Amino acid sequence: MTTTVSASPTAETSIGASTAARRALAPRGGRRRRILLRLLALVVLYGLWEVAARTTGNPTFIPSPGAVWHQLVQTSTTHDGVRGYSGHLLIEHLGVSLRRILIGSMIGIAGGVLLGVVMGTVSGFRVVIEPVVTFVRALPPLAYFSLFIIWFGIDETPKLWLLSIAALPPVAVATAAAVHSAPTGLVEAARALGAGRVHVIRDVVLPHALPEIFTGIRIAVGVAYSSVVAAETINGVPGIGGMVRDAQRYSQTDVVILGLFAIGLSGLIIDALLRTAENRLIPWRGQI
Amino acid sequence: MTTTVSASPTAETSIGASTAARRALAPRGGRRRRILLRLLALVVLYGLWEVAARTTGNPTFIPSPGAVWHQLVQTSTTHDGVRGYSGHLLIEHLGVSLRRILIGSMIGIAGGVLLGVVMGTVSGFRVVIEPVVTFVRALPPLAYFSLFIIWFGIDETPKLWLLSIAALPPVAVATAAAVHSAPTGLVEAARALGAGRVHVIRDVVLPHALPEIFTGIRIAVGVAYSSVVAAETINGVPGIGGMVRDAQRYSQTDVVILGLFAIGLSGLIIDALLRTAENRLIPWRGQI
Amino acid sequence: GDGAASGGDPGRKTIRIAYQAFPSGDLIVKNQRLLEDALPDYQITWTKFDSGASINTAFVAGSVDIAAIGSSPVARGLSAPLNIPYQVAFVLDVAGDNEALVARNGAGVTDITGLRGKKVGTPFASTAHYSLLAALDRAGVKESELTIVDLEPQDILAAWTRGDLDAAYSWLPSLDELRKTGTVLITSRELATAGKPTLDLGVVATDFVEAHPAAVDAWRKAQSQALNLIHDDPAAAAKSVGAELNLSPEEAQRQLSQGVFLKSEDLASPEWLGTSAAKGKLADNLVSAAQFLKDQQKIDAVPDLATVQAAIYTVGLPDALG
Amino acid sequence: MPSAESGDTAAITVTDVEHRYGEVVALGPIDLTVPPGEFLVLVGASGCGKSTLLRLIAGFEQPTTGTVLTGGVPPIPGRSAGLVFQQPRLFPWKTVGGNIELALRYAGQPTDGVDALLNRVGLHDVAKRRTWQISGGQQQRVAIARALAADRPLLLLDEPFAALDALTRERLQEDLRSVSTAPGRTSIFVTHSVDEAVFLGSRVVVLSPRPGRIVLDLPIHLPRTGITPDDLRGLPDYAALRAEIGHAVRSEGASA
Amino acid sequence: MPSAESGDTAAITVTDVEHRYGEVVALGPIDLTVPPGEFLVLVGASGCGKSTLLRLIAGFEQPTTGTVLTGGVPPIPGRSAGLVFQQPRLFPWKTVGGNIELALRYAGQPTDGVDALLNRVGLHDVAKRRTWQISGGQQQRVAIARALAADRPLLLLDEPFAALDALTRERLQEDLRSVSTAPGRTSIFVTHSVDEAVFLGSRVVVLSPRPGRIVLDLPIHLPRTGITPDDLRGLPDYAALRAEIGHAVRSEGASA
Ligand SMILES: Nc1ncnc2c1ncn2[C@@H]1O[C@H](COP(=O)(O)OP(=O)(O)OP(=O)(O)O)[C@@H](O)[C@H]1O
Ligand SMILES: Nc1ncnc2c1ncn2[C@@H]1O[C@H](COP(=O)(O)OP(=O)(O)OP(=O)(O)O)[C@@H](O)[C@H]1O
Ligand SMILES: [Mg+2]
Ligand SMILES: [Mg+2]
Repeated sequence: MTTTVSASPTAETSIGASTAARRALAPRGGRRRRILLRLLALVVLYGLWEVAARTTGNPTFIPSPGAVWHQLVQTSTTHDGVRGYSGHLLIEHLGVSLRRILIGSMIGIAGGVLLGVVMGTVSGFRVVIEPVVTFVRALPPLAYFSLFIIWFGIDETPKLWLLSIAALPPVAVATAAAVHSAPTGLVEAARALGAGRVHVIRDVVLPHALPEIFTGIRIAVGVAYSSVVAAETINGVPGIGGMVRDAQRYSQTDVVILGLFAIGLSGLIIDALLRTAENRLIPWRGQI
Repeated sequence: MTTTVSASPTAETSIGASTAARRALAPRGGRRRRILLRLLALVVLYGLWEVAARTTGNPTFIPSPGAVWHQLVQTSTTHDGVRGYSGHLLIEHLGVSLRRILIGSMIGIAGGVLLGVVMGTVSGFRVVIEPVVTFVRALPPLAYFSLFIIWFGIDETPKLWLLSIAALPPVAVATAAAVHSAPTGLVEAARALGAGRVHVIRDVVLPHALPEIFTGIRIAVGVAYSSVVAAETINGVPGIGGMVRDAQRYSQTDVVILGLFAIGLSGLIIDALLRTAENRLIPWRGQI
Repeated sequence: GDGAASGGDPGRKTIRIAYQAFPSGDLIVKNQRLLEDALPDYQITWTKFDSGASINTAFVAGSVDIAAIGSSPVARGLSAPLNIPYQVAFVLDVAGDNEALVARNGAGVTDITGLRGKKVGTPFASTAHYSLLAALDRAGVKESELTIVDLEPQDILAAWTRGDLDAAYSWLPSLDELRKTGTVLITSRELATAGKPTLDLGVVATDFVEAHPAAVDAWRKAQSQALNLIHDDPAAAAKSVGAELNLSPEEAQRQLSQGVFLKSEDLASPEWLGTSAAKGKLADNLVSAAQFLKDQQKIDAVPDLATVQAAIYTVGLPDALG
Repeated sequence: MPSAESGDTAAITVTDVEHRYGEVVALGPIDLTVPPGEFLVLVGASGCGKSTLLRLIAGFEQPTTGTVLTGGVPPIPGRSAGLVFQQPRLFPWKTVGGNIELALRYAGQPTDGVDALLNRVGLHDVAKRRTWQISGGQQQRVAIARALAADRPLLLLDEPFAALDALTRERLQEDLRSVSTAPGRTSIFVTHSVDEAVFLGSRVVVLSPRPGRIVLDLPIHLPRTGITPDDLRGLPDYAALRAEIGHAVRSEGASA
Repeated sequence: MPSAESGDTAAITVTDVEHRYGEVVALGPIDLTVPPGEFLVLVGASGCGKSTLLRLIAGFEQPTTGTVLTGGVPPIPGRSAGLVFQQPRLFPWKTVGGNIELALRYAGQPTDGVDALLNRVGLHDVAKRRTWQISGGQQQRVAIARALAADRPLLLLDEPFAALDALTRERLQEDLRSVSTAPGRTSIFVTHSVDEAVFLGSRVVVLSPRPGRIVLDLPIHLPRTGITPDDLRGLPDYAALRAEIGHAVRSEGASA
């Protein structure tokens, strides 16, 4: 936790013993160690899984890694004239869902930031909107999804709506909270320099809120991800959520696990991208 | 945004024009205005609803306010020898679900803070745990819920697990992010005074992270709330989620709406409590 | 959660029953506490489930002893990889006019062949789904020639009203609404006559059967009592069913009247369960349902007839239904 | 105060002002009129209310009692005056140059003046640095440069040179003096250095410890042009003024 | 340096140290040995590396080249030395009293010493205030009090009195002088005031502008006891030392 120029944003932080020298070393030694640790963890997890699968011996309980692998091959190829799962390859299911998640998240994030900023800055607006947002974000999507069908039909629109509404609240709440705690000292500094209301929001409030907004975004994307099955309960094939749901109803646990892996891994990648963007955009982290 | 002693924590913030004098007035004039604005909004919403119900004229799509009110009475009383809805009063359904949400959230929050702090401070741990958390939080509860049933049965345990796992990630992500950006200057200040690693975490890192942790908690409780229907798909009665699902299956839209109101309103109350606690615990908001 | 299976423990006097919210004698047994009265020293818990799939899951978890479940999930449960150790011990009802394929007025569909190129909604993995595919098969329409959309009944209604669907295979109560603005193409009753019946069955975990045969007898007796009530005193039956489903007695009676409820003496006939000496045609029916699932790539292998016959519980039939 | 009407631009009129933070009386009551063109230096014990007075004049606080007017009207933050806060308050999300650029933009100035402004406060090669990558004194100078970006008739400086060494301080003092002798410029400058007060001020006001009241209000009549700083410091008047102000500051009992 | 072995506690040995932040050479190369009991005052232009040197000695930075030892071993933050940073760095989640209490607790001292410590830096009635509810000078004094909570043999102070008025400053100077004359106490004190340097120091080190190197290392042999501050300031030696140091600071060209 020292004030260094070169501290790599991904360098490891360890409170209590970090110095410029340690930091400088971290990126290299750290990366290798990191990869090793992760590989080790993967191997251990794999071992545990294999053992668990063998001891229970019930593929509905815990399908073996081999069975899941087999399903990966099956769902990624055309075999016996059948294309993948339910007529679509795994990658197609995933692609369709990713598209939905990305569009939904994007709408939700844009809406969330907007709502959050307005809620944090326009008090008259907040008084009315904040309870509405709190109310809505408590509602279970499964409960109101039928209404969406009435309003938006059974195609893409209701799914995108559901995902947007799932992604919006974390961003809105995080943004509003961060905007609400904008640092008095810097707001005053900007105003002393002649900044107007909009300038203050753009140049102080938003940059200050950026780390929290990013946290909100990362949570939001996670929530959108975990809502994909709910969104695809209706007319969800092709779609990874629809696939999982279908497999679940037929107790094809191996396909369910495969779907979970596809979801989880792509989620990991997206989160890594978000974190990279975050580190780029917020060099002042820890300096305020 | 001025440095005042007496600024009420609930006073309205409006960047660009707030001064000590305005602030001092805000709590009074503001409260009245707030209540008026909210009442107005309620009346407008009610009007819109009534109009929408009349024009569509289909109670399965948009039940009238009166019908929902009627259901409130019906489900809150014993009539024709039938007790409430499915043998339980509305308040009982809600109580059971609230208990689940609270226990689940509590476990999730405790776990999330713990994980977040450890991830933010112990680099070896983070390398392995962070991807796991990111992986898990992308997974849709609906997809793995059947596994929970297989592992934990059909009673309270799988529901509490689902709600805990829904509530954990927002708190963990927010905590880890906040811990990660602990202010270098204050960490150094504590260490210069002789603070050990644990002291630094307790006296600097955690207090600094508190606002973000609270944001995470508020998001987490919202997510737990919105997962209650998913958690109560199996053996969910009594339970407000089970009630809604049941009503949904029989197209009793008025009961669904009633359930949504019960969920949303109790969510509002819990969020208000959380915000009050937050304002009490974080008097330094905006001063850092 | 007491997920741990201990149904095989004869000393444990509890019965965990999974029921579903469709009109049947099962709800009468629950509502009139027939089983509780018959087995006063048993502690009986009733748990509502909303799909056969989740009941199968609960059986795998060892969380239930007895369940009301559709024939399609039972076929799945008896097949690999699930191979759930349970026994079919009762036929609760046979789908009749309460499940049907309806075409929306204005969609220009008058018969099943007219569905080509259209959009049809049905809840996947349900008996209705099975019936829809059976109906298409009978009419020589290939599944790939139309779009089948996975929708829960209440969602079918919503999409239907918007005009997003041309037809739907669904059940009561949403079926009532569909019929108001549509024409029935085929009902499950007709399919049943044509040899593709879909049924709601009562199944009992094998280890429970072995540990508590007397309790199973009492349960079968209570179920036939309920069947008899449906035939003898429809009003009383409807009252109980209505109370369980949050419906008015009249509405419940109307729904009951559209289902096919066997007479208790028919259960042991060769058409259905049969007897220990000669298992009934129910086994063939389940095998063909499994074959259908195999064709759909939803199960790995079709169990042979003998295996399925072994999973039909006929001990003491026909007398046990007293 | 009737004299308020006399100056119509950038004059400051503080009438019977007291300021409290909750229970704490921080300042006053105070009466002060600053005509345009004055360079007023404010001296007083730590905690006596100097910063509070500057914040009142800049419009960031409303007086608990009394009125504050600048140019005849109540002050509006960012309009009435330029203000250098006691802390640098740099924006960490901007580079050093970015901070200055922002100030130039708010002031409606061309943004290519960044380097010139940095040079003016004795900084080179730091425009691309992050705000925490420069020393404390350098941060303070960036804050000064930021405030100089806008060419305002009224400039309020709260201990701007506290973290600067003698040499840098003297250079900036001279710069400030030359800026403030332009016609119509009014400045209020807070310092703890009596020497600085005499060197810079056309008038020195000494506040008593908390709550600050005016205990000395002394015009400084020293030659401002045609004399080197060293010669100025060598004048006998200079030493006398220093002594008088130093005495006023010291005699005012315990600091708050 | 061989003299490093002579003092076995709290002595500082800086051997051939250079420090860079990335590309920026901030300090050195520097050699400096401070025997126990010394009160070393560090003077130099803004940005010359004074804070950097203190951070090196406190163990918050590792020298890019060379070694830093305190008491014969590499410094460990919070163990080797007490440090007053250039900024107050108070914990906003604690009250003023809470900040001091925390420091006392870390130091293993009884926590009823809060008021005594606050009194020592001239603060009354502020223990219950929030850290942003006190003035800049008051914040700086709280930071000093916090560092005084632990009774460490080595004390590093980075411009601790920059925001204080003359009177308060003099009182604290005297307090610091009396504390630091206790046997075995070593202090390094950064200031921009030459007067303060001569008054406090038993030795004054002047650094050149960036990167800072030692340009003057001057022992101060003035009587420390049995003399009033005013008399001390009146000594002819005092004025001569002031002049010499002032000259060294000024002659070192442009500040960085
Ligand atoms: N927000 C606040 N709440 C309560 N008291 C405050 C607040 N801000 C300042 N004070 C008090 O008001 C008095 C005046 O504060 P001010 O900052 O104006 O002093 P100052 O003259 O600038 O002191 P310094 O030279 O130390 O900066 C001080 O005693 C201070 O403790
Ligand atoms: N993190 C950093 N990255 C790059 N350069 C830095 C960093 N920190 C300090 N510097 C530079 O190193 C030099 C020494 O800084 P330092 O803070 O030690 O100066 P100082 O002598 O304390 O100055 P001041 O009197 O202004 O406080 C300065 O020129 C500064 O710009
Ligand atoms: Mg001040
Ligand atoms: Mg410094």
